[in-house]
Amino acid sequence: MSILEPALPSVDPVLNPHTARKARPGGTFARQIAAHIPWVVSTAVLLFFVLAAIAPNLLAPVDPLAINPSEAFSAPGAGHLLGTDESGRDIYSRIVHGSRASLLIGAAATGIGLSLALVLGTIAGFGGRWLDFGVGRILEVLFALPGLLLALVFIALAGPGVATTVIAVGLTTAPGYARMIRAQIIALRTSPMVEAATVLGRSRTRILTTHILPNALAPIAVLATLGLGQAILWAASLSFLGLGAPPPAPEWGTMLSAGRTYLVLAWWMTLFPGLAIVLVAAAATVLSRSLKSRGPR
Amino acid sequence: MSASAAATNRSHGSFGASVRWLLRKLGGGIFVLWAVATAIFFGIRMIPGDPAEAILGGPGSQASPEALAAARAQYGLDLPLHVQYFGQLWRLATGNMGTSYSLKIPVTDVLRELVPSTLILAVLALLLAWAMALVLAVLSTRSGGLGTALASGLEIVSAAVPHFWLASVLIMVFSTALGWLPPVSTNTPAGLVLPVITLALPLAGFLGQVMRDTMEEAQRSAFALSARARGESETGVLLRHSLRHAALPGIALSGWALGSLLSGAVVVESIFARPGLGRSLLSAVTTRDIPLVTGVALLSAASYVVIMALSDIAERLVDPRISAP
Amino acid sequence: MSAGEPVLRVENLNVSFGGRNVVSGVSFTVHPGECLALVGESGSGKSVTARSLIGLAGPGSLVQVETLDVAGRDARNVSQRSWRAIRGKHVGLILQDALTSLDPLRKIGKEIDDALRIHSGLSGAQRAARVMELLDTVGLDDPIRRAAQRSGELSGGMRQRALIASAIAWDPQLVIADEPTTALDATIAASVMARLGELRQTGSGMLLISHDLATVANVADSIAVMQAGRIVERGPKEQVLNDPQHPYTRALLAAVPAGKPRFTRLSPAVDTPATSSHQPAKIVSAQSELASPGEVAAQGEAADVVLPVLSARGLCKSFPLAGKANFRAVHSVDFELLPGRTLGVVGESGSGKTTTARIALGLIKPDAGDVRLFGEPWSAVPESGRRSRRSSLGAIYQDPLSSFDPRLSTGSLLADALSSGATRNPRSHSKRINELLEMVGLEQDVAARNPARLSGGQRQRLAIARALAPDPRVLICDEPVSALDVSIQAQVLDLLDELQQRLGLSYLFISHDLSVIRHMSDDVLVMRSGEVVESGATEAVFTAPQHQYTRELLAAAPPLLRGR
Amino acid sequence: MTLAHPLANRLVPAATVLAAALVLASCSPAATSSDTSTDAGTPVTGGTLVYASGDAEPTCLDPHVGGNYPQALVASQYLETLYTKDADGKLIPWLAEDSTVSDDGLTRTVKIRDGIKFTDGTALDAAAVKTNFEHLLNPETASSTGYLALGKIDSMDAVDATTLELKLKTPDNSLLESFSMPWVAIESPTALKRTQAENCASPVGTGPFKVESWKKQDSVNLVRNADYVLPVSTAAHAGTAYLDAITWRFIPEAATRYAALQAGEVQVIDNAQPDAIAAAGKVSTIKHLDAPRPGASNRIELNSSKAPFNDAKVREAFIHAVNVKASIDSLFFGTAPQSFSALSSVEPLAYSEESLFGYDAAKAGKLLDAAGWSNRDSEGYRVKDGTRLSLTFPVSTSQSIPAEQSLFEQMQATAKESGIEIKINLLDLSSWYGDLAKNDYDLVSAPYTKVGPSVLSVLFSSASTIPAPSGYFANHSQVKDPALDALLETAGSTKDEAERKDLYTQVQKKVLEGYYVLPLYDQQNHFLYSDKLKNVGATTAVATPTFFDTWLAN
Repeated sequence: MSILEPALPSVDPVLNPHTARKARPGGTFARQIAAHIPWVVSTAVLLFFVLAAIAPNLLAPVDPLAINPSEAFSAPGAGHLLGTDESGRDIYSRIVHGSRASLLIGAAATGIGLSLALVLGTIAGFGGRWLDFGVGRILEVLFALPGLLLALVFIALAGPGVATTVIAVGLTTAPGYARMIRAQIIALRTSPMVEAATVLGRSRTRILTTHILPNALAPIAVLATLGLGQAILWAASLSFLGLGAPPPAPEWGTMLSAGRTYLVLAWWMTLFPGLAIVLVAAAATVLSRSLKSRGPR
Repeated sequence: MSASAAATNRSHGSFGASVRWLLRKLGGGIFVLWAVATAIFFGIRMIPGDPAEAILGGPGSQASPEALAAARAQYGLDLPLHVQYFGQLWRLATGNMGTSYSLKIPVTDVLRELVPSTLILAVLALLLAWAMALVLAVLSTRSGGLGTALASGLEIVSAAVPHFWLASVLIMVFSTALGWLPPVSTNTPAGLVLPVITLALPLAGFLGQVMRDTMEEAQRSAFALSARARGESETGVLLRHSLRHAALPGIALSGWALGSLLSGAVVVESIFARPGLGRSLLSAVTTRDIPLVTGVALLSAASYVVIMALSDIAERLVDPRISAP
Repeated sequence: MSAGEPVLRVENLNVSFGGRNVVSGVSFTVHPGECLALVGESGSGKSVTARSLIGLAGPGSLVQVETLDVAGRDARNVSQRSWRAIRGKHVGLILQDALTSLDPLRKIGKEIDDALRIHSGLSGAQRAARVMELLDTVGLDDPIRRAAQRSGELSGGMRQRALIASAIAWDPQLVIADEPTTALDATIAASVMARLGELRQTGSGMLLISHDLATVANVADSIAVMQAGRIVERGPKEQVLNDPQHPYTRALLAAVPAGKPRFTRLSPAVDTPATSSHQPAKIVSAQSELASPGEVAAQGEAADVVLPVLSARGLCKSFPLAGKANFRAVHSVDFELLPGRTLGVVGESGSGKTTTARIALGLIKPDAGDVRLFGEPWSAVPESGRRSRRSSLGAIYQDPLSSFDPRLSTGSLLADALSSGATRNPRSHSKRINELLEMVGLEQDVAARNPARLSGGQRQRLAIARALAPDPRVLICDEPVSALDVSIQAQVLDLLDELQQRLGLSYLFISHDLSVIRHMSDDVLVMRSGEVVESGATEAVFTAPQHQYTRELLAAAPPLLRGR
Repeated sequence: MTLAHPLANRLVPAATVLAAALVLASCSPAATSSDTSTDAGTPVTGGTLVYASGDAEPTCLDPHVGGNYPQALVASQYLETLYTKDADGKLIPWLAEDSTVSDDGLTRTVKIRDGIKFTDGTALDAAAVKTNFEHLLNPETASSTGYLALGKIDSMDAVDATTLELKLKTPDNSLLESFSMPWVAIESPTALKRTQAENCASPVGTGPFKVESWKKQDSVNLVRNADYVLPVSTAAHAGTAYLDAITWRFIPEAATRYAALQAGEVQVIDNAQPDAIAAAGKVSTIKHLDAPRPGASNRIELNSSKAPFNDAKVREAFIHAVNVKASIDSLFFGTAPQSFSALSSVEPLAYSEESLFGYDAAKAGKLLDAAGWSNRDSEGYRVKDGTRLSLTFPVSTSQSIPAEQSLFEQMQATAKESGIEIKINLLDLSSWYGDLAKNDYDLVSAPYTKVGPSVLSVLFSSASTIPAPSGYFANHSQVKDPALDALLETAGSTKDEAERKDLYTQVQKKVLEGYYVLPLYDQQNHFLYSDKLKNVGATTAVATPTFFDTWLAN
């Protein structure tokens, strides 16, 4: 135990001489503003899609299922903001209406993955050596199997569909979370905070429920935001393999793989759903990163 | 445990420790393989559909009862489950993965055929991803705020791009529109470019994010300060100190990277019509080719185990702070 | 270089970050062979000053200076390139804690070699030879082996020496040492400091930066005291130490516990009532007033004997280390903590102080021996059996913040402690909470704040308040002031004193700092590598140390402390 | 990756007799859009043709084993059949000299052509053919297609070197048509003696090319058969094939496949998607071969075995409730004319009845009201005593191309307007067959290739509702109509061609008017090829292209 003398000054000791001389007074302030931009933008993006998921008709009054063969493959323009697909359905409206399915898939899958991970992680982190060992092995096995194999086998097992996709994706993402939660819990278990609680005479279970789990979950929330985007990506890959949401439900992954067929003929059919996915996934990442940097110690 | 304590351990835990470590890794690996084999064995059998049909020209075949019976007998599918299971384990233990239902040739041969092409793909992709990630990290640290924003933006976006979409777009642009690169992947340099990029880009996104975080940390660290105080140039600090530190998380992630590469290979190999593990894995699952699925799963599990061990060693080589294995 | 010409002349140095001035109007000179100590508490701007002198003030910094002559060069507006030519060759920088100041991934030899490689056309062989020479100069045994090791593999002292070696590779005319010994144990700190002192004989000037007057006292020729970015007092060492002009300097000196007898105030009086003198009798009475039934019984039997509140017999504890023999943390430790008194435990890192404390707290089980609380079995009984009695035993730590649940506000923390976890709603116990805050000298509005937003001193006060919430009889303090600036440390120590007298608490007080221990404890336990080498009444031990190691410790303590 | 087109077309020759009077009057040619004769210039010998197939790689190159369309495609290059169809779609003897049948129709004598050798040197003779048939009928071979094609053979006897006598259990008038299919192609008896694994890897036949090597999961390499003897001289040329070799690659991704053709990496691609065909139309360097498959048309079958389709009114209503025409026009870019027949347009006896299949929501509405589906639920779907008018539609992602899937989606949308719910389940092939076996479907689209109208008895005789051990059955509309069975019976056994035609017409009328099927278009079988390739277009009886006459311009 060495003495934590506050030798390094409170001012950020980044030593990049290039900026050292150039810097103007208020430069840091400008930097702060700049630092906020991504977080603001990503929040806005997510909010848009969440709103789309909750009240799609607000953003896109056109019926996403209304087919119109005569208008098939019409390029983006006045009539259809983002063009139409092979059935003449309005892509913008399908993207908006699709965000519900896609976000739900993402959220549900992440939820499943996380709760599974939470159970495993808690057992491992708090269940003593042998349980920890056991869970550790289980996780190792899950890791050793390529995620897509896991998903494919599971879908073959349970038949395709949104529910299956969700569970499959949840399964494939669980071990990653579990490992982190375990680390989190173990770190907390040996933390001075828990020691202090013990000294105050709190019981193990009480400490687990009132100190360890709540604090373990904070960073997990950050993970979850990140996971959301990844889960949507996973779901998309599965729809590409023809194992996604059943038609006509507008779901980004399905739209994407459908559009791929007409890539040469109608690029907008792939570009925009793809963009939606990338936007959400990226926004989720940015958000989770800034959450992490904001998080308590 | 304090660093100095760790140090003393390592200096003590020389040979004996490494042997113990090796044994532990070996045991763990064997366990993983066994578990995977078991999981697949029972998992696949829960899938609806008669394996015997898979053997007889796949689903929907109107194979005569005789034929089905013959096939069942031939592949021992008529035996009680536990007999099949232990038989299976024994065969696997003796390095016999059985004969692929769909290809009608020994799984080991199939793998021998496919591993190289997937390996080339994965390794190149991994290297490219590493290179891109490092370059991004370096550029962003050297070029202040804007560069950082740009780099991290690039990373985040590329990490958010679905493989199959990227692949399709690349084909449209570089094969169809520009005609520079072949859409069908072969093991020629030109034939590898597109699939490798497709696999590498998202991975680079992930690696880049973690690497840049550590690199920036290193740039800010006290040892970087003392290096500068020694008269070290920024480039010097980067090359001699920060890069090394940035490499660590990359190494740690390589096990995970392998998994994601394999999953990616399923898509990429299909789109670029490239023979490989991923592609045959997919067809194996859809045709219920149990031996092949098992084979591929075991192989990937084994390689995961190996990679983990290797990255373990690599980490310890780069970072003495990690206590003895 | 002519001896007269200063190796460093600074006039009117101003450094600001984003318009916020952290250094203003700082001027001083350092002559060859002279050692100027720049002393100040955290945030006083001393480190920024040091870094500005070699063009490493950091991004977003605006450095303005009238005169800046470094090693005979005008260093105003020099390019980064020419800065590099100066750094490492004419100026060497030594930072605190070489564990982080040397690249943990690189070999010591390489780190030292860098300085040589960068500045010269020396051949590889020459450089290698020079590296060995340097390692030897800074007093590292077996240089060849050391050169091949990484900072993580070296002990703190060796590391620091290696770092020094890398800084003085070119016998720079100016050496800037920023808290060079702060991370080190007293004995090692002393020898490293001595080594630094020797550098001056080669004619190089030294700027020594420290938060602690005492540490610099025996090396510095002159001292400059910094406060809030300004130099408030500057002069020859003797003058500054013995006849301080500026109140801040006086406060600093007053705050040093060294040589201040027990219960004398270290900090200027604060709002909380302070008792001036110490009457043991009063404590005893206080003791019996507040005595727990068990004790009364015990006393009834043997009224004349004062029963120890906390006693340990033959404590042993060792921890398994991967792949080799166990690490013996504590070996056959006995102690008795008497009611209302303070038992100090002093020792260097790895001496087993903390392990002892954690055993006493019933956090880890001893391999052998046992701890008794109020004469009843403590370490021997299972946690479930201890839980009900824990209220009589409290603890405070070196880093209070990490012992708080980050999600809880100050008020909730105290409510949680008061209600033994039943509630976290501050309103439910607002009265007691306010009392506690008042008792530890915290404003009531603190209750609403998150501990992370409090200053170091406030955090420690809060920690004490929480520890006191369940009305403990015994407080175990593990390095409670090590992380604090000397003036803050003084306040906290005073607070602890005062609380002890008001509540008749008994302290098991653990610290690496002799002066703190000496000031705080009635009896002392000197520990070394898990064993108690000497114990007894504090003054006895400190005035007539029996054990060799105790003498070494005392010898290592800077002279200012011994100055009686 | 199985986004590609059909890989499991079945064919099940039906029963009952008819003499060789199969010389059919009006035949539509197998090859349509591309005319072989117009390729100018003198043929060049040499060069390797790279063929990119969108089908899944066959598990065995011997079409006797299993027996699906991808096998037929590649096997047509190195195996030949006893009979085949000429450019006019006329059934002609090929490896057979000719064939006669006894009056009772129970004994068929096949004369085998003389002087033809397999590529392993074995001579083709009656015994060889016998061996082949035995091979097909042997359960060990696990032949599904060939096995059923020869199902009626009771015993065989090679009377002499060139005469094979077949005793039939019951008369089978489609036997010669069956002989024209690659799944019943003739292989070297010597080769057949090898293990199945070996024979699967390199079957030996009499074709213009022979299998040189098969790199699993990558490509099959065929080389010219230097000693090839053309059994029947045709217009184009005699002797050996012009091409040195054919590399048979597997590129499942449609987009990649087309890109490869554009990039000149391959010269021929199959399973060309409508959009690609349309795009190719604008490219002068890419040509198009449209070879609809024989047998059934590509149609949706309505499961009449259970509610709601056990009610003819509802079936009729459904057919009027969906607008097939509009969808086909927009999705298939005019590459697939709408069909109104149960049979492929290449089938001479195909009967077409357009009037039955118009989109007429109003009519649909009336019919449904009449059928008691008059109420609607909150989502606007019709309900009858509490149950919603909902149709389950399992769709095989490997058998229905994207355009077709979109077509189904559009039907789903239009049907909704009439208050009919369609639940589309996209499934991989195994699961798809699983659902059929479980009778868990109301609508299904299952391609069916077979030479001759006898396919009708496969698809519509009550016998075909009895599942095979695997649960597979061909009669997905599950028509169980004694009258229909009787018609099929006589249609299969009458000696009078006119009667045969008339009877099969009646059959088709009954099926169409019973609204058991909704025809969409012929089974699409489009090939795109580089214009460097000359004389492309010849196809076998099952519309698989052959490259004997084809040459590669340099």
